[in-house]
This record gives sequence, structure tokens and C-alpha cells, in this order.
Amino acid sequence: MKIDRRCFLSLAVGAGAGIALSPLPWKLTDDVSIWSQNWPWTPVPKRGEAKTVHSICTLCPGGCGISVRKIDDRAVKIEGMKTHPVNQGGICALGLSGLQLLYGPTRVKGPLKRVGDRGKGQWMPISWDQAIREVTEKLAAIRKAGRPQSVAWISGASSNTLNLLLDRFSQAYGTPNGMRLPTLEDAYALTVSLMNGGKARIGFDFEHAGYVLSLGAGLLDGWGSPVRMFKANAHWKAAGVKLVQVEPRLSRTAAKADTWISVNPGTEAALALGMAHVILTESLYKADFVDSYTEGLMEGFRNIVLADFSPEAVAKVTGVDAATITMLAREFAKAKRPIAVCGRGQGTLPGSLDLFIATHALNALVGNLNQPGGVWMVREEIPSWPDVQPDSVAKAGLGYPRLDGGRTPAGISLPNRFIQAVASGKDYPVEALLVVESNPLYTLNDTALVRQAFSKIPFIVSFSSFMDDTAAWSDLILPNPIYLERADDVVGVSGYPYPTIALSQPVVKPQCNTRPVGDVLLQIGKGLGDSVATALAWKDFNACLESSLGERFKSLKKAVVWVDKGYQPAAWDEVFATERFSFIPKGIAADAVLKPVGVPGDAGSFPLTLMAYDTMRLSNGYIGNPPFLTKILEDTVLKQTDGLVEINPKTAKSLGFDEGDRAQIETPKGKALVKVHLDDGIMPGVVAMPRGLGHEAYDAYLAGKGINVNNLIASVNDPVSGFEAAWGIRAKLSKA
Amino acid sequence: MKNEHSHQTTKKFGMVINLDLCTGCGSCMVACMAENNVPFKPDETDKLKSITWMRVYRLTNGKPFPETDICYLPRPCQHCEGHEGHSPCVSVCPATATDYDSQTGIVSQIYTRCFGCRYCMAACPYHARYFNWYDPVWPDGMEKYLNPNVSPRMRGVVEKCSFCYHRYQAAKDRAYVEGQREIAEEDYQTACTQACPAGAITFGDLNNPEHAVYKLKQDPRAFRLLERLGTNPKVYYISSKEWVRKAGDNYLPDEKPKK
Amino acid sequence: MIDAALIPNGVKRCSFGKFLLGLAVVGAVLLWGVYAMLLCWFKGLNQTNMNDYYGFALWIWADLAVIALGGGAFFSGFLKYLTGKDELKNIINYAVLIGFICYSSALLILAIDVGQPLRSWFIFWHANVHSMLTEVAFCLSCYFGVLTIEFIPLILENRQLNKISFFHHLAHNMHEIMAVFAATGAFLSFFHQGSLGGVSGVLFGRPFAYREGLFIWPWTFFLFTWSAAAYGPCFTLLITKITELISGKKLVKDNVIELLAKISGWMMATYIVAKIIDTIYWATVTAPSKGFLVSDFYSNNAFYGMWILIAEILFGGVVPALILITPAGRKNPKARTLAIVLAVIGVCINRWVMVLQTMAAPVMSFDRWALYYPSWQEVATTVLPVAYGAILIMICYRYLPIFPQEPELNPID
Amino acid sequence: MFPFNFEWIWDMSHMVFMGGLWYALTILGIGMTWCIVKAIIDMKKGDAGGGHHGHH
Amino acid sequence: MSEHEHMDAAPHESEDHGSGGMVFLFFLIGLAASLIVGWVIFPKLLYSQKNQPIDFNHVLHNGLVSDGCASCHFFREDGTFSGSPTLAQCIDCHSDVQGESEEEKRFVEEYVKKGIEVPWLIYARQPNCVFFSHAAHVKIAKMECVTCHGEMGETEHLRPYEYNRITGYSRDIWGHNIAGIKHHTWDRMKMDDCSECHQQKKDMLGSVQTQKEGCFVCHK
Repeated sequence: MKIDRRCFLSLAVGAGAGIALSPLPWKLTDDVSIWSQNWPWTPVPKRGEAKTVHSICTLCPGGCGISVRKIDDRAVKIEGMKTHPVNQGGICALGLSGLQLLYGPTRVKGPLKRVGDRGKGQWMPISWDQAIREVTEKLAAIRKAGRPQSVAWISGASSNTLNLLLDRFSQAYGTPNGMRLPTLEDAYALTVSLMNGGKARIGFDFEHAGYVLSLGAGLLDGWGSPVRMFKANAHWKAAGVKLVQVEPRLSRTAAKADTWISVNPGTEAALALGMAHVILTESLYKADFVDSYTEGLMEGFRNIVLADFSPEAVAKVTGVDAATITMLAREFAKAKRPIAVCGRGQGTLPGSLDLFIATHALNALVGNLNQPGGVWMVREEIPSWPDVQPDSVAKAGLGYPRLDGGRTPAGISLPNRFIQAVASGKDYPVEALLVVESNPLYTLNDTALVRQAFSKIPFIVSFSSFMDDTAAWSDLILPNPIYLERADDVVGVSGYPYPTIALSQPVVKPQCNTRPVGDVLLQIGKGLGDSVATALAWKDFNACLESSLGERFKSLKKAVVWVDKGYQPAAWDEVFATERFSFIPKGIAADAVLKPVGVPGDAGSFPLTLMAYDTMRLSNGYIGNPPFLTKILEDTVLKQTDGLVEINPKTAKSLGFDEGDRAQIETPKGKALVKVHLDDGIMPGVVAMPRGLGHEAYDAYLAGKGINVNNLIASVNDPVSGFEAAWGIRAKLSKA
Repeated sequence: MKNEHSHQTTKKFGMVINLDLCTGCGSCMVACMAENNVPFKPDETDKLKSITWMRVYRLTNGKPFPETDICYLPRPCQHCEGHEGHSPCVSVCPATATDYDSQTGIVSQIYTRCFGCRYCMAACPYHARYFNWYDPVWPDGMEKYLNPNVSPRMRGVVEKCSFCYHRYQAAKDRAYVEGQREIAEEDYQTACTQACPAGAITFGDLNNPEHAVYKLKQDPRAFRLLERLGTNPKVYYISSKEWVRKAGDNYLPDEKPKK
Repeated sequence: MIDAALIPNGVKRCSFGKFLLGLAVVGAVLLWGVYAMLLCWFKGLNQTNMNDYYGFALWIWADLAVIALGGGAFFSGFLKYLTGKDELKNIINYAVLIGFICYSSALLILAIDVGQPLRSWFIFWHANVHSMLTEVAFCLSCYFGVLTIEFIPLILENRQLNKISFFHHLAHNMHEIMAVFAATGAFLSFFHQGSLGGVSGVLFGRPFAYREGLFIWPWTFFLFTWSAAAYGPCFTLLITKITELISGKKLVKDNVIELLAKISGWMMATYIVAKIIDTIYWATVTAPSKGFLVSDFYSNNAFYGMWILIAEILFGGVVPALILITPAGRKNPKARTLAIVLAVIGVCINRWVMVLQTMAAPVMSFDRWALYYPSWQEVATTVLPVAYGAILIMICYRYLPIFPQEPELNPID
Repeated sequence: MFPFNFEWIWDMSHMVFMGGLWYALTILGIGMTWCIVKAIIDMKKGDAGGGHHGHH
Repeated sequence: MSEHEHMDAAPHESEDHGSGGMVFLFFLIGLAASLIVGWVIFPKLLYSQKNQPIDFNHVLHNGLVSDGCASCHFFREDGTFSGSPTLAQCIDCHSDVQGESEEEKRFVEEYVKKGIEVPWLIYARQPNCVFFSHAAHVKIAKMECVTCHGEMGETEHLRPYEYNRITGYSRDIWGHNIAGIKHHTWDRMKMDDCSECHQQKKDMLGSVQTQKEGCFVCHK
């Protein structure tokens, strides 16, 4: 008996057979596939108890109600609040992405102090005590030196109480340089005060309108309260209400409009006046209103319109033929409850006054002011506090003129002029700047100038919740909790005709080491002592809210929003009897008011016109675009990191461009590398780019994608209002 | 448990999307991604590798300025019924990872069963099916917002719109503990329907005369995508524009659409 | 030579060193492919250029192509064992070897192509019998088993192995009942070749690929089987030709070659007639009924232009068929080789079109054409089987009596 | 693939498809078994010889 | 090489018969060894054990509560099932130590006082791809807890939690018998075990592919 090769062979065979007859291979095969079904690196959402918390979305002035779905202490979904009168359960893409802001990587986790040079992104985490101490000491020193006026703040805060607090701080501390970021709301407010007299918020009773003429307003591109506008449009379609969109580009609004009037850029006002011409000559205007409640028509307005704005003349300017203008005018004047509305794009910038005056005049001609289905001057009582008693230092500081030369009615700031003043360095210097819920370094036109101005300011404090472009350029960051982690009150909804007061409240506990700006301001106030401390003697921001909202505070905590659905605008006799509606703003030469604002650059070296447009798929303000929004952006707007510029195929052909070609776009303000996208929906000779791309800050999901169109567009001051009035700029496109 | 459900009538869930109202704002796409744990990458500009169960297409009438017209068309999974439930994708799946449920009319996709052969994607003319080319990665901390009612997908499998079936399950559970068997129309609505700010999307049981979709689908302006292929989809579209209705299917140069 | 004892009797082989050198060269290519394969397995299919429009791409084409080309094995087997074309015994060994290589490659590529290889056995365990792919998977793996069975006796005929009594008898017995295996193989092949055609033919959502048919089988089902039978032998002949060129020897007598060429030619001729009829019917009836002009499928870009249809049918079908069915044509080595090369290209184009162009052509009127080019990883993993095949051929040619006629044709003096 | 699999139904398609499959597998199985068994028997019979059988 | 020569030369008989028995013996050795590996050693290696953070006496609690299992494992208003209790429920009685049990003491000190939820290990936890509606089974089908969970209520101690090292699944899913043989309805909780019941509901079998219930009925 000897053991040979074959023995081992059969040993192996036996082993094989045994294994095959055991569960080992079969169970392993199964388990390995089960492992592949539960890869440890694929997250498994934690289960738990579900509940819903209601609040208000403050990402835009839309004032929508939100219902946040929570599993235990995690917020898992934001939905529209069904019972909210404004959005009735609907919600926009940005609102839906809120949780990506809440849990996102761009949150500032705690107070930061700059260590490297500005904008180099080198930060040192510091304690809240130190952060607040450093700001307080700085402000105290400046005030001690008797230069309180050299402290300024820029705020995009939507919270009424926070703005009250900021004003109060300025009063007590002694600086006139508090800057809000004006929008179409302010432009309208100014228009109202100039033509109607008095202070009022503009409201549009779109839900009952019979005809809507939009002069460049992106009614369905995020204008006013976006969700409310979508719902209004749905109502118009159902009720057969005609929507006319006047705009050089086939925006989403134009696409949805019953008629799209492609007008030369910047000539919307002219078109409106052309229509006024027809209405006057054919006396289609509403006599019973115009005769007894207005003035200035026969004097100034009529003469100018008849002289300079005949349909033929307007046709030349606007590129819209006279027949169409006449047709439009008749349609508008004869329609039931027609509304004319303006405010370019989303109206995030106020724009030139002439357009607002002309638009408002049209509404007056058809007598649709303060009427059902018309334009309302909403006079809502806004919570406020008794004035403070500034001490001598504050008095002295407040004695200085505002750096933005704001001689316009109170409450309106001109950050564009403020920046120009700081950059130029004439007048007095700014020694400290507080930036609240805004990203001026990105959102203001001519960002290069903004940067230049900032470089002249030795001490910049950002209260941003995110590492945005401005925060990245500041010296100290005192992060604010985001809207889902804090309480804020919002008074009024952009363009909404009914008075509202809403309370946005925490739906989750703060995710980062943050403190509400309000609290921090109060602490700084205490630190500054004397009159400032007495002026800001609340224990925390919630106390401020309580004091400004009164007993509403409690009820709003449950109801989230209060709306006065029964509100009726003041009757004509009330408003216009004593002080008549004036077609020509008092004290301003009519021709000055109705003069269109041009844009920089000569047609010779810059044959094209560049326009910035707004889209629902790009957040273009203080809030950086969340990943979901960037994901749904068309590849005709952004491709990898290239921004695309929209151009008419004809123009492209003449310049020798084909779809997707690389190009350099140049304006008097600068140049940038882009790709071209051919689109029949844009007027030949015009090129367009969206606002909201080209961030230098933020994360891998946003930084360095596309270009910031604000870099290319110059800041233009409206000759009358001083508002930022640029609607575009001359440009040229060359091969690159 | 035999006769417990015997009184239940078979449902046929479907959608009617009014293109006259759709503004292409993208809320439906985001609502869907947020509801269904759809991942995102730093670069999503390659739309051929970008997972969007609900995708909004931009249609143009191809005319030059200023006669140009555009229309936005949201495209979820069409949940084709095909012929007797043999939708294009279902019958081709070799591992039975996707099926057509005649009880609800919903085409399911079981990610843990799917082994990623992608035959179903080749079969779907609507490109409603998406492959997980990458491992899903959420930035640190963002996995907090993931919805426990929907299982995140692993790399290497196909996924698609489920008509938010988990919401149907949740609605039924709520009904069950209340001692009910049937659920009301408003109890089961998809995330996109609920979010749409224009109210363009209507969702419900196409078999149920009480439900809004039942009437809407009979609108003379209603049409479905690629009806001529016999996919028999359960998503209807309404448009008052003739060129849009024509774009819904393919026609020979001399043909006229019936609607 | 150190491996002299392994080399078959009566034949001459190159030096062992030269042999090793050859192996090394091809081996390098093989390793490159293996590297790419591992990338795809560990990092996932994001390594490829496939996308949601191209769920099927280069790999699926490669699969269809190699299986069509490997069709030579089952068809020669069918001819030899079931129709008694006995001359073919002189090439059947090689046909089997090539088939074995093609099918193992196909299985390997499939294993790389799926997103979840660890679960790929679900296709058997949770089989959906209505899916063409299920049919493919089953028949493919079963037929691969058959090929292995047909390949084993060949291996056992190695001089040394054959000395082992058991192996000797095993080989003998397997030869005895080879007809049974061949028959089974033919049966399985008929179905999986067909179902591969069915894969695209059943896609009624894709008017470019969709075909009517018989019961559950679209016409492409039968066309694919037929074309595999027709074109497969050509590939066998092509590889034989290449082997002869490289080895510098005549390995198979012309009468054998010509016989196979003739049969292939006639199969091809009949196939291409059927194919033309199918194309005409599809272009004039099927596609229009879905609202498509056939030109819509070829209009958008230069790559998928009408030329591709002409190339496939005329130059890849009609021309080689005509050459091979005419005695003068197939007896002229140059013409014959040309025909064989054209045929192989032709069938590859057909498989390419049925996969790639199906993916490229949009169906929704507002959708866009999507073009695709493979990533290097895809190319490498597709080249991998070629290298593997070359190596297997080198080894088998050196150590196994693949070509029974070789000693006779190349006497060692 | 087996009657105890979740997906299995006793219907026409399964009978035809799986029938064909198992039929083929059976033939292969029996065939191979026959070869091996007979090979062992032959081997035992000892009429081995170094392959001067010359089949084909 | 040498062997070959030898084999050629020598008549096969002697060798064959010579070690024939040996060959067979070796075969048996191989077979036995691998069977032991496959049936005994492998399962031991495949599964690992964890002890529950706190031992729990179901019998004791069952005696004290009014509503049986549902007293602690209840349905929420939204129809979801609460599963294993949270501190909020335990705290009613256990805000302070009740009895002498060491475990309870530990529970109160380490969890209740610190307000930390107990990380119970769930024996019956199905993988994330499974949607299981307790409501449908308990409220509508009127099934008993025991049917799936076995005599949990009768246990005085919590057995160790066994889980599969590869899949991470609780062993209760595959069942404790490695061959997957089951004697009770609750011995296994794999898909086939669910489908045993589900195939009965003739009027619900909607899946065109499987002619059983739709996949989404149990999968998410």
C-alpha cells in the first residue's frame, strides 16, 4: 500500500464534494450579494417619529409659508404650507432646497477671525466672547474718537424688527450710514410718494385683474412673490385674462404670455408712453378718475407725450411697429381692470425711475388705482418703536450727510452711491462696516468698484451664515443662524395687496455655533454702554420681537402668519381728494423724469448689448445657489465650469460663432471667457447671461462655475432717484 | 388574510400635466430629488449622467425670432401599461427587478434586485430610467436630510420615478390605524404634484370617476407621449398649442396629428 | 527544446524562447486589459463613457460580435456531426477552440459590463423568462459548457496527458458521443444567437431596432441565428488563414477550406436576401407606422449616415456572398480572403448598428441625438479577450494536435 | 430557475423555456457521466494502451 | 516525466489495485473534513454576537402593563409603528430606580439620568430595502405578534444579538438553522417566508411578471 499522486487527487475530489454538499459556497454567494445590497458606504436614513413644523421662508421677499417634515430632530423635507394665503401649498425650487443650506458645507461653523491677508481664506476659530469683544472695542474706540459717522452697515435683512434694531443702533451710536439693499419695492414706494404723496407699499390685485401688461417684469421668473405669481398666472389662463410681456428676450414669462412684444432693450418706458399717446389722442382714458382726482396731465405730461412719443416716434425707438403700439393701447384701455406693471426681472435691483413713472401713469390713465383688480397703495401699520435720545456724540455723528447723498425720502438707501463715495474716498472715510444678510461684493453691479471700496475700509464684520464672497473678504465673521434656526418677523409680501405679518421661527435647533444678529447687536450695545446701552436694553432678540409685535407675537407662533384678507384700499375721495394724483412728480421737471437712462459703452467698439436676466433656477442674491438648483440648471446656461452667453443665431452667424464655441465677452467694465449658446428666443444684437453664477466663494457645488455678470455691468445712477438704474451694458463678443 | 381586501377595486394611478400652466421653474424636479433621496455631484452639467426622475424638457417651435415659442414639458416615468402591463422596460428585465402592478398601475423598480444590466434603459424611449454610475455621496452632514421612507440607491443599479409609492404606503397605514381601508384622493399625492407652484400637475386614480385626473384626461387637448409606439403611458399632457401636441409624437411629413 | 515532450508527434514548432517572447508580448496587452477590468470592478462603471442614453455600448457590441463570430463552432459541429460533412474534421478542432475563446470572452465582458457583478447570478436565480437577455444568459452559459466538453478531448490528446489511461479513455468516449453534444450545442446556439437578435428586436420603444416577427420572436431573432451560422465559419477561416501566415505553414487543405467557404457563402447569400427583405419591410411599413421616415434614422450625423446601411448589406453581405458561391471566387485565394474579411466586417457592422445606433437615434421628437466614443478602459477591456485568445491559440497550437493535416502538409525531413 | 424560486410560475413560458433548458442540461449531464464512468470501466478492464486507438 | 515512462511501461493492474483502497480512503477523509468545515466551523465564523446594552425582562413588564405588547410597542397617529420604546416611555416609571435589579440601576444611571436613548439591537430589523407595514399586518390582517416575533413576551432575559459578519443582518432573518430549515413561522424572516402568506391573497396578485403581489408592496 503506497500513497501516490492519485491519493491526493482523490483527497481533493472528496474535499470538493464535501464543500459542495455544505452550505458554505451557497450561503457565501448569497451573503456576498446581500453585502452588495447594503454597502456600508451607502447611507441608511435613520427612522424615527415624524412631525411637521410650520414656518415662513425668508429666502426671498415672497413670504411663503413652509411646512417642514421632521424625523425626530432631523429636518427631512420642506414643503409648501397648504393653509398659507400666499403660496397655498405651492413652493419654489429654492425654497425646496432649504435643507441643503441648513446642512450644507458652506455654513460658517462658528465665529472666525481673519489671519492671512483679506480674501486669502485663512481663518482662526474664536470664541463668541472674543468675537463680540473685538467688535465692541473697535466701535467703542471709533465712537470715543468722535467719528461715529464713519461706521456703516449694509443689510439685506427681511426681518422688520431686525431692521428697526439696526436703525435704532445707528441712532443711538450716531451714524447716518445704514444701507438697505433697495429693490423694486423701494422704487415703487418712491414712485407712489412722488405721484400720490404719502408712504405706501405697492400691491397688485392680480387675482382680480382683467388684463396684465408687464413692462419687462419677470412675473413668472421670480418677480415679487414667485409662487403667488405662478398661481395668479394659472388663474389668468383659466379665466382667459390676457398677459402681455414686453421684453427683448423670450423669458419664461414671455413664453407663458398670450402676447410677447419684443422691444429694444431699455425702451419699455418709451413703449408705455407711446401707449399713453394713443390713449390720450383717442381719449380712451378714464375721465371720471383723471378729471377729478389727478393733476399735471394737461400741464406737463400730455405735452411731452404728444410731442415726443407718437406711435411712429416710439416705433423707431422700440422697434415695435406703430400699429402694434396702437393696438396694445386700445386693448389696454378698453380692457376691464387692466394692470400695467414693471420692475425688471425679479426686481432685485430698483431700476430707472422713468419706467416706474410711465407705468404708474398708464394705470392712472385707465383709473385702475385702488380699485378691485387694480394697483393698490397699501397703507399697513408697520410695528415701530419710540425714537431714541441720541447723546451729544451721536448727535454730532448724525449731523453728517449720508455717504450715499441720500436726499431721497427717508428709508431709501443708495448702496451704489455709497460704494462710489467710499471708493472715491472724498467726503469722510468709513472705518468699520457691518454686513448683515447680504453679499454686496457679489450682488452689486461693477463688483470691481465694490472691492476697491472695501479695500479702503479697515474693519469689515460679516454676520453671514455662509462663507459667501463678502464674508470671505471680511475681517471677522459672526455667523447668524439660518432662517430655519431662528425667529424673524416679516411685514408685508412683495406685490401682495393685503397687509400681512408673518413670524418665521426655528424648526430645528442650531446646527452650528451661531448667534442671531439681533442678539449680537444687543450684546455689542451693552458693551458700548451709555446711551447705546439704554437704547438697546432688551435681554435678547426675541424680546425685541415681542416688543414690536405685541400680543401678536404669541398668536403668530401658532398661526405663523396674519393676513388682513378684508383689506380695502382707500377710496379715491380719501386719497386723491386732498392731494391729487400727479402725472408729473412734484418739483421735478417732466422731461427730466421721463428721460430714458442709457447704458455705458459706445456702439462703435461695443456693437452688442449685454443684459443680465433672472431665472427661478438660480438664486442670485445673498443666498448662494444650493446644489439641487445648480443640478437642474440647463446645460445651455452652464457647461462644466463655463458660463454660456445667449445669442441669436443670426448675430452668432454674423460673428462666425456656432453652438458651444468659446468666446470672450468684453464690456467697458471687463472681459470674461464664455461659451455661446444660440437661441432664437433672443433679439438679434442682444446677448444675455443669468445672474447667480460666477461665485468665488462657497463650495465645490457652486464656486468657480460660470461668471458673475455683475462683474461686467457698470453701475448707473438714476438722475432723479439715484437708484441703481443699469439695465445692461454695451458689449462685444470675440473668438477665444 | 384572504378576503380582507377583496372589496378593493384595482387602481390605475396617473398624472395629467397642464403644459399651459407649467413655467419650467423646476420645483417638481427639486421636490422629487428632495423626497426621493436623489444624490447630486459637484458637476451635474452632463445631463446624460445626471439623475433626475422628473426632468423638465424645453420644447421650441423652431421658428426664428420673434415668432419663436417655447414650451416646458415635465417628464416623470410614464408608468407605461403597454399591452396588458407589458411596458417596454418591464418585460425585458432579466432578473424581475422591475414589474408592472395591475393593482396600482405603477411600474416598480427594486434596486436591491437590479444588477445593473441597463437593458431597461435601452428599452425606455422616454429616458425615464437612470443608472447610478457613481456611488451616491452626500457632503458631510447633509445625509441628515435623507428621507427614511425611501431607500438610497447603491452604485451600479438603475432607478426611476416611483410615483412616490412610499406616500401611498404611508397613506394606507394612516387609514389602517384609523380603521379605514380606502384612502382619499388628497391623501396620496406625489411630491412633484404637491410642490408645483403653478398647480400644473394633477395626480390620481385614472379609473376613479371621482378623481380630477379622470375628467382631465378626457380633455380634447390632452395627449400622451409617443402613443403610436403602443407604450400606453399613464401620464397625460394638456396643451392648447397645436405645435406642442404635435411634438408629443412622431409624424410623417404628410401626416396630421389627430388632436 | 525543454518542452519537446509536450509537442505533438510529427510537427515542428518554434524555439521555446521565441514562444515565450511571443507570450510576453501578448501578455503585456493582456495585463493592460486586466488593469482596466479591475478599475471597472472596483471603481464602478463611471470608468466608462457610457451614460444614461448609452446603457448599452462598446461592450455589448463586442459581446454580440464575438458570439456571432464564434458561431463557426456550432455550425461546423452541426455540419460535421449532424450532416456528415466529414472533411470538416480537419478544421473542427480549430473551430471549437475559436468558439471556446469567443464564448469565454463574451462571458467575461458581460461580467464587467453589469453594474453589480456580485449579484449577476440573479439573472439565473430570479430569471424572468420573458426577457431575451435571460435566454441569452442561460443558453450562453450552457453552450459554453458544451464548448468546454468539446474542447476537453482536444486537450486530452496532448501527448503526455493522453498517456494517462483514464484521460485516454475519457477522450475516446467523448469522441464517441460527440454528435450528441454537438446536437445539443446546435440547439442551444440556435436560441441564444436568436435571442441576441431578439434583444434589440423586441424594443418596441425603439423604432430603429424594433421588428415584427413570429410569436414572441422578432425577425431579428432568426436573422441573427442565420447570420451567425453564415458568418461564423468565415471567422474560423480568417483565423486559420492568419495562423497559417504567422506559422508560415499550410495547416488545412484547400478542399476543406473551400467546402466551408462554399457553405458559408450560400448561407450568407440566403441570409442577405432575408436581411434585405426585412430592411425593406422595416423601412416601408414598420418605421412609418410609428411616424418615422427611415431617413430620420440616418440623417443627423455623418457617422450614422446611410453609408453604414450600404456598407453592411452590400459590402458586408452581397459582395462576399457572391464571391464565395462562385467556384472561381472561392478557389482564388485572394478573392476568398477578401470575401472572408468583408464578411467578418459586415457582421460586426450589423451587430454595431443594432446596439449603438439604436441608442443614438432619439425617439421623442424633442429629444436629441447622442453620440458616444468609448473610454480607454472600455477599449482595454475589449482588447483583453483578443489577447487572451491569442495566448490560448499559441499554447494550443504548440502543444495540441489541432490541425490533423499539419504533419502531412508539412513533413519533417 | 427552480420551481421553489419566488419568480417561478407553472405557466407556458416557464414550461417551454425552463423545459428546454433542463432538457439540454440533462443530456449534457448524462453524456458526461456516461463518458467518465465508461472511462473508469475501460481503465479497469486494463485494455489501456498509449492511445493507439486513433479515433477520428 | 519519470512517472510517465513508468506508467507507459508498467502494466496498470498492480498500481490500480495496489492503492485503490488508499485512494478511496483519502476520498472519505477529504469529504468528512470539508463537511465539518462547511456545516460546523463556517457558521461559527460567519456569525458574531453582541449583548444588548441593558438586559430586559419582558415577562415582568408584561405583568405590569394593561395592553400587552401594544402598551410599549404601539402605533403612532400617522400609522407608523413605534418599534422598541424610547426613554420618553420608560421614564414614566423609571425616572428613579424601582427594584433591586442591577440592570435597572445601570439603565437609570447610564441612560435615564443622562437622557441618552438606549441603543437596542433589533432582532427583527429588516434591511433598508424592505417596507414593512405593521398596520397592515396587525390592524387589517389581525396577525399576532408571535407569528413573526416568536415568544418574545415570554422571555425574562434578552438573548445575545447575533449578526452576519458579511451582510450585517440579524441572524433572525436567515434563521438560526444554517440549512434554513424552520419549525415555526418566526424561525425565518426572508422574502420567501413573507411570500408564503402573501401568495394567498388571490385578489391582490397584481404583478404582471410574477403573478404575485407587486414588488412595491414590500420593497421601497
